[in-house]
Amino acid sequence: MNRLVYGLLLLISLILPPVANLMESVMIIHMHMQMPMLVIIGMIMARFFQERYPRFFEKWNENGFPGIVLFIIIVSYWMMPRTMDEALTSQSVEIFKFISLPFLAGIPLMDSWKKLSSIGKNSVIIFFTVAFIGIGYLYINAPNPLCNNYLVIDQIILGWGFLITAIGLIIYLLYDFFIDPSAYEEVAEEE
Amino acid sequence: METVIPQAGKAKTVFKEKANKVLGVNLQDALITKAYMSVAFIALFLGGILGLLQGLNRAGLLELPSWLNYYQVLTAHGLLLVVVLSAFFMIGYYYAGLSHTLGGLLPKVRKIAWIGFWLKIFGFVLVLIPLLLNEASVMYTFYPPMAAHPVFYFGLVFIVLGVWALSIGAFIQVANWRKNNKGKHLPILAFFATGSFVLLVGATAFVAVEVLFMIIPWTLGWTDGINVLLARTLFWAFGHTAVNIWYLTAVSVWYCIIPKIIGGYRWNDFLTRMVVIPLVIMNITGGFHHQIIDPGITPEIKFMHVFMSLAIGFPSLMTAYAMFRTFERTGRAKGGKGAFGWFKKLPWGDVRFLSPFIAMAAFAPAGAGGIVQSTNQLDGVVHNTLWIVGHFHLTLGMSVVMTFFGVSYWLIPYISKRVLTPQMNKLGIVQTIIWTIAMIMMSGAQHTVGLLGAPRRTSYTTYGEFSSTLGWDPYLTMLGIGATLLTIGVIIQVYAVFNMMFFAPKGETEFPVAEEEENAPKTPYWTERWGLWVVLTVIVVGMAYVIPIVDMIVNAPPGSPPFKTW
Amino acid sequence: MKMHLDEKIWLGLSFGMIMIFMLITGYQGFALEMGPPSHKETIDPQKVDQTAPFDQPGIKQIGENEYEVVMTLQIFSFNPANIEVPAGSTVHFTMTSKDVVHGFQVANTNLNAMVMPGHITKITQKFDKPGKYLVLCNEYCGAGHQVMSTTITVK
Amino acid sequence: MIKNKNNVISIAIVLLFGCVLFFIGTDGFTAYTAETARVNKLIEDKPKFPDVTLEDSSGRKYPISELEDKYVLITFMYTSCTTVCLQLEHNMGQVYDLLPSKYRGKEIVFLSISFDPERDTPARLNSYKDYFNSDGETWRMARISNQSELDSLLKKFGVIVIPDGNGNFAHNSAFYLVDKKGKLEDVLDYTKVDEAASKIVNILDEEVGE
Repeated sequence: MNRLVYGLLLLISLILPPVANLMESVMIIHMHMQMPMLVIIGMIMARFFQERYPRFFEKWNENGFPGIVLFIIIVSYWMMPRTMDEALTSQSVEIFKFISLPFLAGIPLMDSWKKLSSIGKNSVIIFFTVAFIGIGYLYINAPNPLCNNYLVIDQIILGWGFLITAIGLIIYLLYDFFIDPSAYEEVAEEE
Repeated sequence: METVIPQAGKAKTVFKEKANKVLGVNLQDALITKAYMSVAFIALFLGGILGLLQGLNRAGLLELPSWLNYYQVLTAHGLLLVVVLSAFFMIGYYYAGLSHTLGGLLPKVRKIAWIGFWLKIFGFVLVLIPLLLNEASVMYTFYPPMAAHPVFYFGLVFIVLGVWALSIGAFIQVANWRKNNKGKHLPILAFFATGSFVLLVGATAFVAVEVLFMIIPWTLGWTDGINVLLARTLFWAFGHTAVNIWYLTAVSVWYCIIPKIIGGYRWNDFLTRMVVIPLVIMNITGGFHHQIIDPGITPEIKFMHVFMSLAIGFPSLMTAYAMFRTFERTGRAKGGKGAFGWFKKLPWGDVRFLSPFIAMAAFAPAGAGGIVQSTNQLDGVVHNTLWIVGHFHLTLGMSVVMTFFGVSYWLIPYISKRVLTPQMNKLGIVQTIIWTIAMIMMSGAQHTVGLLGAPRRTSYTTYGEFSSTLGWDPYLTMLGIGATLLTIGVIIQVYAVFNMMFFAPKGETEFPVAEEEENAPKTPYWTERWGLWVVLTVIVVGMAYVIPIVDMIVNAPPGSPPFKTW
Repeated sequence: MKMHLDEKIWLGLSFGMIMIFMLITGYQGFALEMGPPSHKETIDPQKVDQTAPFDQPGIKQIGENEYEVVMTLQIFSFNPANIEVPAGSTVHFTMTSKDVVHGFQVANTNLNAMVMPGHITKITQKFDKPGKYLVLCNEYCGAGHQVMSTTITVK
Repeated sequence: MIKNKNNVISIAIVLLFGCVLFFIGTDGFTAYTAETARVNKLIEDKPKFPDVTLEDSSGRKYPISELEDKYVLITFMYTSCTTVCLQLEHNMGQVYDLLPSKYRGKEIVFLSISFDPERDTPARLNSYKDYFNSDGETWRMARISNQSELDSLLKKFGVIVIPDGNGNFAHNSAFYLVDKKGKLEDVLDYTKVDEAASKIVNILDEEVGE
């Protein structure tokens, strides 16, 4: 219950017009801060829904695969240049953003992640690494502005933001590939 | 007073330790630390003497001879104390710690440590040659478009290479230990060392990019102009972090060593690690506050970086609490009664405690000053005045260096298989008192006169007998007196170090790492996931720097040619 | 993980203090426009003398009690030097450097800005109290750094 | 097995949802950027040119209706622009040259509209037009001094103009072809000069031929 309340409070504080407008005024903050925060809010609230509707998650997301596909779909959708623009100009798209990212991306991610095998996890990370590199390249080198509501420089900045995130993910993948955690840790005890 | 020489009765705990601890220090590893400590304290001596020249000049008491430029002296003072003393001490200390807590250095790590040592020494020689020829009086910040002789920058490259070698050595050592000790937590001192070396690599990466890709091609004439603002930004991403690494090193002493010296237990292991992790993740982004009044950066970005800088204050405040709580517990365990009775029970006569304690106490005003400087509007008042100099003499000259001094009174005997005699302890106390008084005088004067507007990095001047600058004179004189006292402190300290290294009575000295309390709660294992912390650091740094740096590159003015203005 | 109540209070206060600092800084910086000088315009650092407005450095009255000072900084001087303004006037400084990085600081005021080659720095100050103010360079710029100064006389 | 079946079903639902989402979000996989979507919508909607008063490079003031009965090829620009607008106007000039001279001025008028009326005075527009060899008659450059009229035009034609705070604007660029009745006929890619020219020639040929 607590988690639901915290999540909703955070969600509301992000939806508040001054906060939302401020975050959306800078392209990279819109995509790399506001959107991930919305997903994280979903992840915070996930435990509540898992406890409340255990059968639902057990039945429909048994191996975690449907959930992660849903997560990928939603996040890919919001990585399109167009949706960024429309979130600014169209009220309904904006509302869809505030609903879809926490509830259709954050919650399924939290529920699926633990169910996935390490290969599954790494494939998801590889997918996003490749996607980030591609999108980053696109944003940096696009001859025309891809977004009508942002300056070209904002777009280049976002492109580099994607590339840096991709570099972070690559470091993680390399670390994961070359360093076998079982050589270093007996059992990863989660609290 | 706690006795300083470890007594036979205390050896009981030592028996339980691993073999190398019983046998004392590994001599081959000790040699590494000895080499680093010797360089560090020689640098302290030289840097201290240069500091005296400066202080006296600034006080208007001494005119430098014509062959010695004030700014040359200042550059050397900064490099010797901020780069050589701190870095060499830190590496010597951590390598001794790794050797002690991880069961001796691996042969290849030992080799790497020596390669790193000679790379750094070679680098410093390269830096020193143009400096002595007055071809590199550019300060340790070397802001372009002021350009030193290219050899100066080549030297910096070798220093960075040395740092990387040493970091890799430390990582290999830690990885090897973890492989052989599955499921165990990295010993706390090694945990601090890992964090510090991760930060060191991250920080030097920025200066490496600046020097390798911007400055060297430019001073060699391969490129016409340099992006002045970008170079500054890259420098401060390194410069501020470097200083914080020395601070993190001091913090490791406070958490791991001091409780043992006062005869208590370590602070909650989990919370300690939770101080190290955010300090690593959020540190590099703090460097931006050095550019608060620079043009070409939007107020929004500056404001974001105020937050990033102040965020580092949070783990520091956690540390302040942890330290005093540890003191209080230990004092009470020893029979201290009442609200402040425990305070009296602390071993005030032990230099190994007194010096780091004063260092910690100094961090209170030093940290408060730091918050002032990293806050947009307040920085406008003190930016580039002597206030700043006062600030880092409090943080580095007291908080960090006094902790290091305190360490030297057990680390040097430990690596030399000698003991700290009561006489030496007394000398150390005297040194600590002199240093404290001198630093308070000097940095107090610097803070005050900085508020009155006296600029930093300026030789003695009255700006044509300008009336208000004459009001600065009493403070500048006080600064000069402080500098003189400090030189006495330096001489005592350097004497103490080399005496303990070569002449003190033979014997065994322990490496005092405190234990956890017996019923201490278990630390979650995820704190060990260094891969994750590194990735988080990369992403946080990336997000903080991507906006301004892309802006600086895309909207850059035509580049500036090199200038030699001295 | 267990925390003592007093530790929680301490950390709460610490966090609150940082937040209050942020709020005050943000309010002063954005609402009261007291933020640090952050002008974004750039200039070719090698063509300062040919580029307006720096081709004609000097002081110009732009309104009642309002002045604009266009200033170049170079080793080791300010141009124009020895500025005079009447008391109560607001002065807008527009500055750039012709060589290395300089500082522009006026003792006993809050005027303090970095002046960098390639960038244009703008900063504004109201001078109420008559007197002679010391202008000095506070960023090390070379052998004559200590003599780089001038004055602003408020009459 | 039953559980597995559920998984398959839920994956199918999720994928279906994804397809629908992307289908709607990209107007049936045609528009991945808001700019394409905007252009597609404009071509479909064919909005009518609103009533505005132009002030051209020779200082003449007239309502847009003066250009009725002619096709008008329009660009939106500002003269302080150092990037896209130069290219845009240069390409406009190329289209101008590619058209048969018999159409110019009679069947079609070229019009460059500035959305920076404050700085783009008639005098400034006059000197700007000379860079591109515009004659000021068959290819006019004009500003719309009335801000609310300008805003309504920009809004109607979906032109987005964002000032960057340093005297420059970020804006989208295209050729807008308005027909004789003042309705938007087509939006052409300004980077493809030949394509735009042949399209216009076709339209005009058809018009005249009949």
